[in-house]
Amino acid sequence: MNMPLALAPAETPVPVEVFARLYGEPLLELPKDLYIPPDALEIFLDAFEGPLDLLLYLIRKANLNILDIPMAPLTEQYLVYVEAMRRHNLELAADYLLMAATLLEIKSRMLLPRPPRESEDESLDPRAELVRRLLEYEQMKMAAARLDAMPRIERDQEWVGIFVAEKVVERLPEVSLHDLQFAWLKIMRKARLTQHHQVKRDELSVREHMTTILRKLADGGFVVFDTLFESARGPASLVVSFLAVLELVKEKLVHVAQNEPFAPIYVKLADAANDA
Amino acid sequence: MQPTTPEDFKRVIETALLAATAPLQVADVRRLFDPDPGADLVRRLLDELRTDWTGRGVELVQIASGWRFQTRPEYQVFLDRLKEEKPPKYSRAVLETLAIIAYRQPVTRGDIEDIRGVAVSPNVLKTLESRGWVDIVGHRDTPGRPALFATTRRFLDDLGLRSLTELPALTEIERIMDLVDTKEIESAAPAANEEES
Amino acid sequence: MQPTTPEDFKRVIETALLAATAPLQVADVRRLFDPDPGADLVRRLLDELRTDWTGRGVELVQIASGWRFQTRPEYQVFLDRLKEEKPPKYSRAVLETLAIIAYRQPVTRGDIEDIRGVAVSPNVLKTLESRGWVDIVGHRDTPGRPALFATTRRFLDDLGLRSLTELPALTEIERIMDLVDTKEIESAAPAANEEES
Repeated sequence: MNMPLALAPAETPVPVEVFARLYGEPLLELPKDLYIPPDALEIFLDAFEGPLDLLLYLIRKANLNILDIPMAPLTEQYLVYVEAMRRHNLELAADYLLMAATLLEIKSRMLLPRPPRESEDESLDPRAELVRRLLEYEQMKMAAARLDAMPRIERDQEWVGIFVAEKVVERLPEVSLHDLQFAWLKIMRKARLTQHHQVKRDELSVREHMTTILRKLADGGFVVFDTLFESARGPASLVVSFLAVLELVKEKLVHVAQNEPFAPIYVKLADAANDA
Repeated sequence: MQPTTPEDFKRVIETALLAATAPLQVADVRRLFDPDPGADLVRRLLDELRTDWTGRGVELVQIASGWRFQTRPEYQVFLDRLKEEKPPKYSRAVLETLAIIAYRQPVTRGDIEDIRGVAVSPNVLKTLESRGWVDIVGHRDTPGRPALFATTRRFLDDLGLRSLTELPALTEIERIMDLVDTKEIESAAPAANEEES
Repeated sequence: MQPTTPEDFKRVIETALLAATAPLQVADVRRLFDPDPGADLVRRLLDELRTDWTGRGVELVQIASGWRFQTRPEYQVFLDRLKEEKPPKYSRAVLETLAIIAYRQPVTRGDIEDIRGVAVSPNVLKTLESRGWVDIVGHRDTPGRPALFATTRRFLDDLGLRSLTELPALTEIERIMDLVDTKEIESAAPAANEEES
């Protein structure tokens, strides 16, 4: 087929994409004689994402109808590029060669008279698959450009995240009565194996009073015995307080002193007495 | 301090959103308060807050994972001056692969190569995976069990989208392709025109 | 977009401060603009911004390393509600030690060790002391004069008790324990029901 090289003249007013830069100048269209300076070939190859991209460029540049591609000139021009790249020993992706083979196959199929076939296949244009691929690729290429144009975090926007002026408050564990009860339960179960603790409710009350009395004595000085009792809290409290003092004496935690009969009784922490 | 007026509530929500390290869902915002003010009130207050912030350098947006404050793109030129390094510019290979995954997901590497017409370098997918925009969601039940790639919620978040349906519509090419298909099968041009109208 | 009015400048500074991951110095703020507005103007605008933000949940503060937005402490109570983290728990050693001190006070560390059958780490007692639940009320008059530990008023307050007598009665505990034992041995469920009623 000796169709004129309809692809070469690209005098269409359609704005053409800059596909490469040559010596700093934007290369808006390919030189008409298809001569590509050796230095530019590499840049040229880099400008395309693959054979589909190159084909699309050739088609769009010549303002051809993608649905009715003139296969012969397109194939010819494509092969000129591929040949130029090969001559310069540029590493040419196999995909470019595969596409060349595909184009040649389509071209030859269009030349050959169609053998009689079933109706369905008969109407199938050998270019259909190529057109489908070109259109799908072009669609994704444009989608990629649109995605890239969308405001994107880090490039076009930043998240807002201000400092939280948190007081460094350590979160403290919560303890419930249940926790204590459970802890005690475990202790007792273990202790049971060795000894039996005789524990009564009243004893606790005595123990509380023991602590109260120890706190009253905390500064180490002598305290008048009477002041350890709060009569306002009733006789039961008095009795328990008295038991607490006795227990403290028994456990050698306090010293009780009386200089003479009926003189005031003084109570003092045992360890404080030691200090004296 | 117990918030009573809508303004009180908005101050709290605004503070939480400004301080949040991740987008807040309506459910999160409700948890700020005790008692729970309910989803309706929270949604209304969020909308009001969004309006309150219009015209400033920061906007309140609703994205896939919730509500978040972000700077407006117009202010990036200033913020960039403080940046030590520029954010990465992605190659066409990366962007085209991303577009194919975004619009055709879930896809295998083979699908991507079919559409692009070239081999996809492993680095391209690695770039997208490490950015957190793409991940493997399964394997196709064909020989070799190739991995199926899809976009992540992070991808939507980073592009300020609530869902994939908010992606820019594909160009008219889709319609042209329908035409091609129609032609191929029954060359029924009138039907195709009907579709277009 | 070139800022012209003081408001324009403030919008840019506010945006940069809201998005900044670290405090900004006056020098940083100046770098946002080209040409440089100068330190005096920037300082004045920062002061104005600080005033603009008063009364909100977020404040602009000047700290040693520069200017930053931060949440006001009063809003922490709300932000805390968003925190997922589980409340910390005391170890078994701490709880058992606390139980022994509560029920057997005043006790020495030796007493606690006798009851628990294991050594008590100083950290356990320190934990309870620093919590304000336990303190030393005296020393036992024995060799080494060991410290006597007792629970504090704060302990009662934090557990909502008016007095130690309101602690779960030990007898009850013993009964429960018996029950558990019995159950374990012969799974005497009916007996348990009786006790509970």
